Amino acid sequence: ARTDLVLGMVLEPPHLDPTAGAAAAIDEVVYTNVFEGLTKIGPTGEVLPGLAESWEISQDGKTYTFKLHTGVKFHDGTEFNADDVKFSLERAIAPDTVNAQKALFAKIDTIEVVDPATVKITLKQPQGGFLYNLGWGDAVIVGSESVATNKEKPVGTGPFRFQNWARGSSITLVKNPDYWGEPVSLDKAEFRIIPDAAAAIPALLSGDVQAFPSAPVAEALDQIKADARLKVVIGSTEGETILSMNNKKAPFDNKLVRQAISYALNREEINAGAINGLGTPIGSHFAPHNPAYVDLIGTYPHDLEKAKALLAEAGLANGFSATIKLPPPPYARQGGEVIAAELAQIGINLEIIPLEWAQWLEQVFTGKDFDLTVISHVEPNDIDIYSRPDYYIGYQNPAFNKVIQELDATADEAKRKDLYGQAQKILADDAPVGFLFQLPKVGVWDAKLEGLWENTPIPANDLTKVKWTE
Amino acid sequence: MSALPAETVPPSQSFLRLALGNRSFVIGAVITLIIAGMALLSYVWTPYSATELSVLNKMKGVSAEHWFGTDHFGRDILSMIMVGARASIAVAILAVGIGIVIGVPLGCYAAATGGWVDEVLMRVNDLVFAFPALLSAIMITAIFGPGATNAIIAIGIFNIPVFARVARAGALSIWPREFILAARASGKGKVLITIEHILPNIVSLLLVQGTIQFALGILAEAGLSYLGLGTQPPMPSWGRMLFDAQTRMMAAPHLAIFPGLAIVVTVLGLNLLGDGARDILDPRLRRVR
Amino acid sequence: MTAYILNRVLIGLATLLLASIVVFGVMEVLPGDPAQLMLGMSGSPEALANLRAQMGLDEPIVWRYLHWIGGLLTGDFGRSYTYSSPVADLIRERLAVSLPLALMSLLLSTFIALPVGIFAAARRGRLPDTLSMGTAQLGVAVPNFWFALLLIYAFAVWLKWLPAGGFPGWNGGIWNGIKSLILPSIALALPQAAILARVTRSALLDVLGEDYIRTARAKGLPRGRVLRRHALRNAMIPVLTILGLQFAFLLAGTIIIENVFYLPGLGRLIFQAITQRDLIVVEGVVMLLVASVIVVNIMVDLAYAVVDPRLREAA
Amino acid sequence: MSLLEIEKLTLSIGNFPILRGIDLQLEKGEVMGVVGESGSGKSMTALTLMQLLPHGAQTGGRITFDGKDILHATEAEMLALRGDDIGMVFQEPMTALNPVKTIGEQVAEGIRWHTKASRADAESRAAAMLDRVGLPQSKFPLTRYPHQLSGGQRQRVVIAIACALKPKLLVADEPTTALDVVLQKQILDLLRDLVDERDMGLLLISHDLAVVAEMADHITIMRHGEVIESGETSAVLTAKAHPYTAQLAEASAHVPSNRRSIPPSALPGISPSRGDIGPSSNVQRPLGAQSHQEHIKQTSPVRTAAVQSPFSLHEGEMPGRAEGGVTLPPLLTVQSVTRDYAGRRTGLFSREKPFRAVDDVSFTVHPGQSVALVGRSGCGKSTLARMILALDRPSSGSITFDGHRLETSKDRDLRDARRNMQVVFQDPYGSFNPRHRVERLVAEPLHLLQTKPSREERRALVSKALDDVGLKPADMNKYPHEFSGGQRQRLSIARAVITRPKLIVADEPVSALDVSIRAQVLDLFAELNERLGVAYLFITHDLTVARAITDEVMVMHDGRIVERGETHAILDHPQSDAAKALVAAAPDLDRALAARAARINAAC
Ligand SMILES: Nc1ncnc2c1ncn2[C@@H]1O[C@H](COP(=O)(O)OP(=O)(O)OP(=O)(O)O)[C@@H](O)[C@H]1O
Ligand SMILES: Nc1ncnc2c1ncn2[C@@H]1O[C@H](COP(=O)(O)OP(=O)(O)OP(=O)(O)O)[C@@H](O)[C@H]1O
Ligand SMILES: [Mg+2]
Ligand SMILES: [Mg+2]
Repeated sequence: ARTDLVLGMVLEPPHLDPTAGAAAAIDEVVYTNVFEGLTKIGPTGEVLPGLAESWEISQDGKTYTFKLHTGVKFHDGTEFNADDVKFSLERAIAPDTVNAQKALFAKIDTIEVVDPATVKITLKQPQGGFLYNLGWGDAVIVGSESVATNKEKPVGTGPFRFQNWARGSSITLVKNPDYWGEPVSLDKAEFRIIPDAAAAIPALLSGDVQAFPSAPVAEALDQIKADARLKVVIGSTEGETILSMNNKKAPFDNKLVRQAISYALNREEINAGAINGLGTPIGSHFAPHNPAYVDLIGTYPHDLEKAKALLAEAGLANGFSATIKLPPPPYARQGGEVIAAELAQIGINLEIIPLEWAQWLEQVFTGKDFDLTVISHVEPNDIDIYSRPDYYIGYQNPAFNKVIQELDATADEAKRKDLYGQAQKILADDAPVGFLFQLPKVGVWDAKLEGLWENTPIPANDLTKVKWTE
Repeated sequence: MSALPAETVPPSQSFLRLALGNRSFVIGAVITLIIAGMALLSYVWTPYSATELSVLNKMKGVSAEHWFGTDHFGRDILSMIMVGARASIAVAILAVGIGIVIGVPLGCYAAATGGWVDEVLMRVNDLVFAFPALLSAIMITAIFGPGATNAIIAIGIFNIPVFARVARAGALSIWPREFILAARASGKGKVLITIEHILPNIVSLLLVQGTIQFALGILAEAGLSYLGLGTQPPMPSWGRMLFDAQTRMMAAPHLAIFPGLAIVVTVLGLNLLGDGARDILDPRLRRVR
Repeated sequence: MTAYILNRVLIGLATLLLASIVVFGVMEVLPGDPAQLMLGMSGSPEALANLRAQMGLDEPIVWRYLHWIGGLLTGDFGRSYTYSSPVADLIRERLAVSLPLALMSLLLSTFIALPVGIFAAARRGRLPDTLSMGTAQLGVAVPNFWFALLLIYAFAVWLKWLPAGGFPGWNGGIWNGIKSLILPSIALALPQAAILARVTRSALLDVLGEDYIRTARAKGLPRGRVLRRHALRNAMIPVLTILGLQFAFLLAGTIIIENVFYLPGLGRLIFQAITQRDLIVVEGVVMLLVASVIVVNIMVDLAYAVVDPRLREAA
Repeated sequence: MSLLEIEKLTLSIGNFPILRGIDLQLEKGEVMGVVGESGSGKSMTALTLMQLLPHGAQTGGRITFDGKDILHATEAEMLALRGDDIGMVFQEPMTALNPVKTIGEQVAEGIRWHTKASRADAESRAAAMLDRVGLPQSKFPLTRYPHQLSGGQRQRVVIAIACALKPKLLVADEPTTALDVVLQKQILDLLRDLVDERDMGLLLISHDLAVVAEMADHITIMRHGEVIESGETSAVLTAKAHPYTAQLAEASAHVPSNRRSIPPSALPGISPSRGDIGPSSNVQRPLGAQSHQEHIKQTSPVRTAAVQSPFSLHEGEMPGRAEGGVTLPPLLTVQSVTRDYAGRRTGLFSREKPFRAVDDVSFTVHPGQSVALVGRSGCGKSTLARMILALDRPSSGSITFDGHRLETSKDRDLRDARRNMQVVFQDPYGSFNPRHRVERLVAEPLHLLQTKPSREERRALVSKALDDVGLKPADMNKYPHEFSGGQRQRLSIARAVITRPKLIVADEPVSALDVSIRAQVLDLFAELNERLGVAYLFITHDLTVARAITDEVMVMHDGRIVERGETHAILDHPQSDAAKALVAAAPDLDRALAARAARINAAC
């Protein structure tokens, strides 16, 4: 069977150090392939052991003792041990850290090296998702010798080592013969950067690229499905796609107006127009594949009369004008266009303003200068963003904040699930934003290829189990 | 030639009569008028609304109800082409206009002045030129925001050095001619000479360049729209339609074919018009063949 | 001649200096914070501040400009914000694609355009002329990404002769590199060829009316030979001018084609750098482009002199 | 059998007949002169011989060359003939050579093509041929480009190309029109030598009877695409059997109405009321109507003054023309004017030393005076004229016109001076913007008036000016290309007189015109001088012109004025070498005929 693979990806990572950058593309290349953390997230979002063979949690939920694998070597030949864990995590929580997910580690109090194969982490207070957090790409273990050059030449402990990066073109990984764990079956994997949607289709059809785990080909799916050599796998992502409203700004500070908008949205049509109907409708900010998911889609059914009535109640019977700022992805641009047409039906005239990412981040996300926007929030389990004090949406509800606080301090699964459910319901009712759909993951790959993830619990292309069947 | 008795030459004719006698001008004018008429008609009537979505009706092929089919939002392509003509033509014409209004005087000035002024102007020209059109457009829209106006400005700026070059080269070839000396002997200054003698003689050069730039302008608008910087939705433009069609080209070729044809026909019509106008404007070519 | 070249080079340097100021200024007013962009939606304010400091973005503008210019003089283009690798390396990598691509399309467009232009001029006013010039007009009017996609479907998806896109690098063998540039260079060359063919034809027609063409024919030389030996060289000046302009365009104006073929060229580098606010890369590439336009202009002028002995002395 | 026989040759382009049945015969070793007015079809006849006609030309009749039927020859057969058996010297030496190829290449090309000789072989033959036409290798290597040669030298290269393969027939189309008289003589001598040496047939096309009389054994006179008369040269030219031949002869020797003042309306040819000023009517104009002259002599005060005018110009302080005994100040004073052109750069810091085109020139022109500036091509005449017209500034010296200092004034302050000073250019076609109508073109100097005339006034002024030069007011709606060469020259003059200037500088105003039109234009100049009292500075290398209409001549050589004085005095008894050379080289019909007669007599 073949042992090489070319994968397509839309965005090129800016660099290859997952502990020093937010870009998902970094993790999509190196996570679990090159770098490993203490724990590891599995294909369905479960927490699996990584470099830590096992762990113990103290009664009060504050102390975690990790037993590390032994005989693990970094790609540069240096030994992996507890010192590297301490180094990596302390680097992540340092005041001058450039780790993009500093919040993941906010609860860590101390990191102690018990012996070379044992690490003890003490938290300031119990944290329910701590093991999950350690499974993020931002929490992988790096070697102190190689940390300075990881951006260009990543050195980790994983089953693949970095070979070459032709910037703008492709990144090549090769099998690590000295891997401590189960050996992988691929000898070589090339991540090819194909930013243009129109180019992705022929790349797949011609066989130049054998797998496109997140293919921008929603519109051409029929054509690809017609090709027997290719397999199309529609999975889900952690991307809750929402119509964000500026809750601090009139008239969106009025719940009636937000509800009116929610009634006016025809999710089916938006889903069809934005991503060819591949998304899963959502009624709150929660991924449907998550065990704690509560179906709230029915909260605001498509009902123009009700929408108009609510607007009238809010004193805006004649509608109003506003802007909708759209970032570059097609789901946002096309979805925004459909939304604008729909809201026009209840008298809300939207001026469409497409923005580049840089501008969107500056104006909308940081500057909070917007009325409406369409955006997918791709971090896993991120319902807590609605409780953040200075978040761009500007939504504040003490009841909701309380639920989130409790969640944070709860490790018990059943209780957490219940709390998640409460949070979802509050949000659905308050309608701080219009909930649209869960962003699908359109995976296309060679029918003879197996082992690729169907869903995207976290950004990653885990190649450890990937192999050609013939 | 010199000995031809004056009577054998047809007397100077009115512009209209000359125009009607020029085949390429007439064909070009008819095409251009049809396109322009279509754009104007779209203000009062289109077969369907060009902006109303009907997503469930999307990407339908050519049919009796929708002559050109429907797009990915289920809009009627014929209606979109009619409405899109406005934006595409307006952007292209205005951008060419900016190029001419600024570039031609610059080029003429450089040619008339010569020396270091010429040198400096031409180097600045190179500088603008070094920056590919699409990039300067991206920068401009990045600073001032996207939209048709900024697209016009961005494409227009790119046109400036083009026309400056053409005008300068043309003017440089006219300046040494004897009739310029005659005009100087009549006490006319550089400005007047440029207006009265240089410009009429470089008109044909500019016309030809203008039609080329027009075609490029429509395509540049398309390119900008592709990057989300051109005409803003929901207003359609031919360029946006083409780019929207890109990913669906194999699934629904009509999405690309009709706007593509609209561009090709318009450009062809304008080129014919330009070629014809050039012949008509040159009195030496007016004699019947 | 040497003095002339020296003079041009000096003026070129002055232009570069001007360009550096303009570019730097434009970059300053470009909205969007590169550090923010790198952190995306998840970055904390401290992380942002740290990153800004690390990138040197908190220094005063004049200092940064001087620092940058000083670096340029020593060949140091700075470090890319996004790639965090030296800009000079990035440019070098991209040039390895863009330069061959530009040259290939230039050659291709010349090889298509000159014969077509000559052919049309030789049969002026007749059917072949009308047909080839009509095709040329179409060539200008057809959007090139459109044409590019057709090429990909025909030669990569259907015939499977050539790759659909991508660039394997020159280490993987010269032929592999060239193979991946064939379709893009065709897509780039065709509209260029259309313009060039029109220019060639009209320049030739101008020349064919000249008296010395009649002199040459009076020597008993056949038409074709007269066209090639006498007319062509005289018609070269407008053709060379257009070629010079095309080269400047081909070097970095090919974003869309680079996108369609996902080639790591200069055009995409600068496009990406602008959208990601990788200012230092934008500045570096622009300087390179301005420099190349200046060099190409000088070369075109020298080529004029080679073609036309009268200009040899004027220069 | 004759070398060349042309029978009933007809030619039309489009539906426009150009040649209407030409008959012509030429023997080996014979020179046949073809003369006729401009546009009579001379060049077309030559091109028909070569089968190099423009698009859309249709021929009829028969041409036999050396037994071959040329009109029905295939292109391949013609390729074999062209350049090998028939050589052609084209009308315009300046443009007949390819600017981007060396002269060696261009001469050797035909040799290589026809004889399949090696490059080296062909080049040595080319070198020999160039040497033969007076371009020796030592001074003019094969690697020269055309632009590095003067007009006369280029003309010789064209002759070398045409004669390179020792053709049996050489067609020379106006081989000397653009050259000054001294060069003209050299070229004609060369052609004659080639004929004698190789027993070549020469078809010499010219509109200059004197040239033809000197060169040709037989002559064919053409007009309107027809042969008017032909035969042995001296016989035809002395008998002047056909009235047109007589007219041509007269026109070519025409010394116009120097002091004869004939209002244009009195001349049938340029009568505004008749409207048609085609060349066909011009040549029928009776020249030199004595009775008129006598009449006007008594009524024209200006004329009287002119006759009295004493010319003693030597110190540049000649008393002005006296009118009623008053001495007028000079109109134009040129004082020690020098003009240097910067030399070419040869290195970073070195330049060639500057080229002095005009060298310490001083003279004056008085109101109403007509002065000729003669000299060989390139001696600095046009440069001087440009400075006088304030289109160029002298390197040193001063120019005063009508009380205005020209060399120091700003363009803006020159308006007054310019109003009184106008120019007539050498190339009338080139001096008009082809895109403007006559009304606008002729009105151009009105820009100089202080008060802008209204549209009606302007039209009135233009129609007056057109009337002055014998054109119809209705012509103001035409474009310049709709006129004949002579008419265009008149337009050019109309433009010059519209502001009623005191001085007209005319730079080679007639060198591009054929004899009959030239006669007509010269008359017009003389007449305007009489009627309007305009002073002239005539720049020319043609002594006949100088003799015809000027009171005084200045001879220029290498940037300096080497001789000046009353026209007849200088032309009859030149003192300086430069003047002598000019006078000696000037062709003269009577002299040529006399010489020919003498030769024939001697041969008998
Ligand atoms: N290409 C052409 N198409 C139409 N008519 C032409 C063309 N070339 C020349 N003619 C006409 O043919 C006639 C004869 O021209 P030709 O050149 O033979 O005159 P010519 O006797 O040589 O005059 P000149 O002394 O001015 O050279 C003129 O009336 C001219 O206008
Ligand atoms: N711009 C210039 N730069 C350098 N040399 C020049 C320039 N213009 C003219 N000359 C030279 O100056 C000399 C005089 O030129 P000018 O045009 O005055 O001659 P001319 O007497 O009018 O000759 P022609 O009878 O041929 O018109 C020539 O040798 C010419 O080569
Ligand atoms: Mg002729
Ligand atoms: Mg001159």
